[in-house]
Amino acid sequence: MAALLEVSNLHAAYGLTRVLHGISFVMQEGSITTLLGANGAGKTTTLRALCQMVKTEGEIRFCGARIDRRATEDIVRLRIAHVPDGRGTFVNLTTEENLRLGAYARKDKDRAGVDADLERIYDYFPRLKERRAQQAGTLSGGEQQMLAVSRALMLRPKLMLLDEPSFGLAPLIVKELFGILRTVNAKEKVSMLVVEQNAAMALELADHAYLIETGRVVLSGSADAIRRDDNVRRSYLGY
Amino acid sequence: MSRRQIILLAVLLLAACALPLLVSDYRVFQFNLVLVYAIALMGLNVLTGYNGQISLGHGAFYAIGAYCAAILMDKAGLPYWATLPVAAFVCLVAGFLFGLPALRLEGLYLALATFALGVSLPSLLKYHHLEKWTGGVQGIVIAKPDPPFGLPINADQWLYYFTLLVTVIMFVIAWNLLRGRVGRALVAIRDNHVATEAMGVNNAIYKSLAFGVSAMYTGVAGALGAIAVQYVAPDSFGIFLSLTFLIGIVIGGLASIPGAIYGALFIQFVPNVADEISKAAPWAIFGIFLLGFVYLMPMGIAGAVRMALARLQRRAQNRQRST
Amino acid sequence: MKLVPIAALLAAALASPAALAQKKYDPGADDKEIRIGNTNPYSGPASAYGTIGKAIGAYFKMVNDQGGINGRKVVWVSYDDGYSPPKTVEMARKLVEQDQVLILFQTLGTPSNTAIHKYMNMKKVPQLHVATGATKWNDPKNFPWTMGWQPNYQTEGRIYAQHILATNPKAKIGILYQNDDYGKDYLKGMRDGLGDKVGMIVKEVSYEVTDPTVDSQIVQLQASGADTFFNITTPKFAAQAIRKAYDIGWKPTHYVNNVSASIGSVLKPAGLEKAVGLISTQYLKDPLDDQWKDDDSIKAWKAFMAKYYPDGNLADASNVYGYTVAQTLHQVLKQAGDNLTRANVMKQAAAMKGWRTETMLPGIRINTDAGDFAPIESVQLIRFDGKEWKRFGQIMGR
Amino acid sequence: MEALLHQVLAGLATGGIYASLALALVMIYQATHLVNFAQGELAMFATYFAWTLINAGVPYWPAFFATVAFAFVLGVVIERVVIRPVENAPVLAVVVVFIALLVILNSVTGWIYSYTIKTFPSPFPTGGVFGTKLLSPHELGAIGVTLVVLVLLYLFFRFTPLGLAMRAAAQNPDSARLVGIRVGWMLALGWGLAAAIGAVAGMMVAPIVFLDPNMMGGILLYAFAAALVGGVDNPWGAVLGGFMVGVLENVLGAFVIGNELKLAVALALIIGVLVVKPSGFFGKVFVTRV
Repeated sequence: MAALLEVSNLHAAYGLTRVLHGISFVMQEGSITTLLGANGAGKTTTLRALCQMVKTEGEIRFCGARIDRRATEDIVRLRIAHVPDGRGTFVNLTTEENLRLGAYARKDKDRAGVDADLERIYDYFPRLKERRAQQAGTLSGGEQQMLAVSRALMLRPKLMLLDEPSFGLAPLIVKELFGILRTVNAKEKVSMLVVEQNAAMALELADHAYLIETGRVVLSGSADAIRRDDNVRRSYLGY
Repeated sequence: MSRRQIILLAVLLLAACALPLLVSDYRVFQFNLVLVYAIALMGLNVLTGYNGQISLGHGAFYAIGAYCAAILMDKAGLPYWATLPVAAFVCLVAGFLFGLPALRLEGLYLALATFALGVSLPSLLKYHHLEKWTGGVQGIVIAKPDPPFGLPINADQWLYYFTLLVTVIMFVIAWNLLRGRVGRALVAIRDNHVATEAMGVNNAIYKSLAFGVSAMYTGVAGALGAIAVQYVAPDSFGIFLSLTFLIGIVIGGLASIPGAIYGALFIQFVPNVADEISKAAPWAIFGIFLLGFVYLMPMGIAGAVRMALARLQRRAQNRQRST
Repeated sequence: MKLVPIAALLAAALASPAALAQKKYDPGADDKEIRIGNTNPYSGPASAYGTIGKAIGAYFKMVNDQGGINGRKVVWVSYDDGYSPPKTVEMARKLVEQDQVLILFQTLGTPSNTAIHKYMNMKKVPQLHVATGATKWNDPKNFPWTMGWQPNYQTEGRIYAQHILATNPKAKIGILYQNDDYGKDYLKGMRDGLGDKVGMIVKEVSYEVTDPTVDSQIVQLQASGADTFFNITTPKFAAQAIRKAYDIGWKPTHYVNNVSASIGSVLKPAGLEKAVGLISTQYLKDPLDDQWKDDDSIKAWKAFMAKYYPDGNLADASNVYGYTVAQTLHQVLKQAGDNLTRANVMKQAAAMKGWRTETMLPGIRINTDAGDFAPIESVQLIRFDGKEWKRFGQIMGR
Repeated sequence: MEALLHQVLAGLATGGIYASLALALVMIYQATHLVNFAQGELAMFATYFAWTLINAGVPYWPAFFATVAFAFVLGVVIERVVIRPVENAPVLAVVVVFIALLVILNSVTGWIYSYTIKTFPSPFPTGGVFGTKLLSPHELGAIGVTLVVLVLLYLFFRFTPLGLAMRAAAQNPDSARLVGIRVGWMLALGWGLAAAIGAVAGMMVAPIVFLDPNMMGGILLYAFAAALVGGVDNPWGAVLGGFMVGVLENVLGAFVIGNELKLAVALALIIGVLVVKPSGFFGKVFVTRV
């Protein structure tokens, strides 16, 4: 496996507030990697930094090429799909329009191809198909989360950045969603970088994990190893 | 207030008092208008700057204040100074009443409602059933007050001092109001009205109150303006006056008390400069000035001054630290 | 041998007090120049009139090139007031107190001039030949420092009323007027002129300058059954009204006021064929009227425009107006000679006997005296035949 | 009764004018969530461009389309050059930039072309239609053109990927960026489209009100009202709003309150409606669940 994403010494700030203080990590192609950490540790900022939605310093390499000076729109064109915090639904558009937008940055967006992808995604999430003509703003929270993931999938991404995919969802729905993510990872070879508050679930999904505290990586290892770490268990897993 | 600020203010006030003795009467008149505009802008700033309700029609309240003064002086023979409280009260009520329905309107819709008020007020002033009082399209000519107590100054200088006194009073009141609980509530409503509602702040009362107080300030300014110009007519209060006020608070600096003064200086003097530069297209030059100011100081002159002061302070501190 | 220079010296010594006695100046005038102040709307919604100020400025440039007035250059100081009375006050004060002009000339607009009326008279600075047709400028008793120039709106309104009474005493009159001082002055003139026959007016409708069109008003007038239409508008609305009336098939006897009788800026845009039969009054020659094509004064005006105001619009009658009114001031200042006091300028302006310049219609003259501060009081009735304004009847007024 | 019909027809004709400019306002609102005060002056300026072409001998329709293209480019350039620098400034600063644009365009046009009114040709025949002389062929044609523009816009936004991207960018710029939409360019395109629609409006309005630099001044307020009555996010609503305002104003002026106060009363009514129904007659209300 080659390194898909290499981040070294990444700094980021919102205005005068520094959030990331030199984060470094590596992500392998095909893996599901998770960033763990408490509220405010800088997980969301890390994902935003990868897409250049905040000002950064330091180096980010994707497939070996530097992307830390490129515009968000161009990074998306490298097939990095971001499922943002708060889902980023286009509330006034229909479900299907939301999904079609997901394919916007694809170079091969012939109508037939996009339509086929839509069907594929409706197979994963039949509920979205039922609601395809409905205003996306009227979908339930769980449905909107599925929509966000689906929209990302429409890019046929190499890498998906998932920001708190379980946030505010009923446990059953989270289970369903994570199941699908696993399938996608296995079947479609989509690498995933997942940020989660719910560390237990994240570690179940991921094969590799980094622990972030106040803008720095403090621990890394395979998901299993991390899960067994006493500190992590006490602070994040709660048993 | 720090000691430095108090000293600065005292110096400024002294300069303002000395001004009429140093410059020509025509300049005194101009600075008189600057003071008038400063009060008007302070009013608009309460509403738009502090409370976030956009008004594109504040010229209407300025006009109401002006007509109050003119009608009372011309028809009822009231002395000029006695018209100010009346103008203030009338505009307070008018603003409060207009603010009630405006409560239901947000953003653009409020902008339209106020814009509509600004556009239609001149035609109301011309309305033939009101002509008896307003003088219709001819307007009302009023006399300039003479200095009282045999003061050895001329009418322009006296009026300037009178206006200065009113300005200082109005600004002190505004300053007390805005830095306290009321000011914080206004800003909080502007920034997040859902949260303030949850915190038990009565948004509705504060918002209509902001409208009323804002209209009151602008109305007092209108009355003072009418006394200075000695004439009111519907043509004096077109929609461009309202837009000029908006320009004033944005260029001066939103939600800033000194901003009102900077803005007043801008709207008084920059159009004259534009006219000096080009007779052919004075508005074009004015527009370019506007663009220049917004580009260079997006937070207004007050914002730029604040930033410059902060930088100076930081530099001074650094120097202290290094020595 | 020495006698000659001594004699010369003596002569000079004797002559100079006399010469000094003749040369009298107020602020704004000296041996070299005469400073004339003005306000005009160069910006804002009334900026169409700004061309008058520019034409006057161009005229005095020409005068200066030709040696000035009695050897003095005219300095034209004109400021933008955006048609806002408070700004006019400010600018008038700047002109009088800071720029030290001798007089204010052709300040434009009824509200603007009303705003400075008192001030100018208190300061005793002439407010000469103001660019508005309100009646109040002719009040030498109370306002001896203010004088109008053009025929006043009320008189003109009365002339149309007289014409209607004389030609069609059974007329049913519909009136469209601009809802401001200008429209209301005409309306008053018409009503006064009709006297006890004021009932002939079957409908009066107004419009605001901010209205996009007057279509609705024209439809209202047609519905009222009026057969005579008095159109008191400014050029754009006049053109709209003429066209709309024609288009909806309303064919009243159509009177349009002098301000909107320009071929170039009203009749042409409305469509010349739609303007046939229009009745109006004039006191100046219309530069686009065929009958003046070879007229010397219009040719001279065109040459002036080409050389001194090339940006100016040749179809705009306002430029003839500016040129003519500037000639009037030229005459006043010439008459004033070396006595360039403000009082003498007013005195000379009030002592024009039968003076005319060729851009005025034949028969129009300026007459003023100490009790009559209304320079042009006569107008010529005219009717449009599709190409030219045909003069008919005699000169009306004084 | 007949008089009423006449006023309604005249109202529809002027309503068509309001509708066409309202459409441009809605357009730019959809793209930028701002109401552009300079929209009317942009339209006026573009119409002068058309006038210049036609006077130089270019036939009407080529001049028409050249003007639409010119206005589009002008809109894009203005967004890139003038609006860009204040992207992150407070909303009111942007409003001041709009006012600056308004006065600059107005003044420069007056300077170049003078303030005398000019006739602007109509592409439609003269004479009456449907046996009535109250609605001229041009007025009818102008309404038709407005409706065609409306349908084209609808098709563009509803069925093209670019239209979809523009809607997305206006609604949620952050998310739009995350699906790869170049939001900055979408704004510029929005400006371009709005200016192009404005140019069409200008060319349809000018034959009715005559071309002069202040041509759009009075219309802007009505268009603004029309856009809001119809719901500022809804082009169909804007057009209907335009007709409503036109008819309402005429009927009120002719039969109820007289011409003097018709504007004031019409506006008061509109505001009354907005107080009761704050999103306009046809505006959508979104309930977003979180």
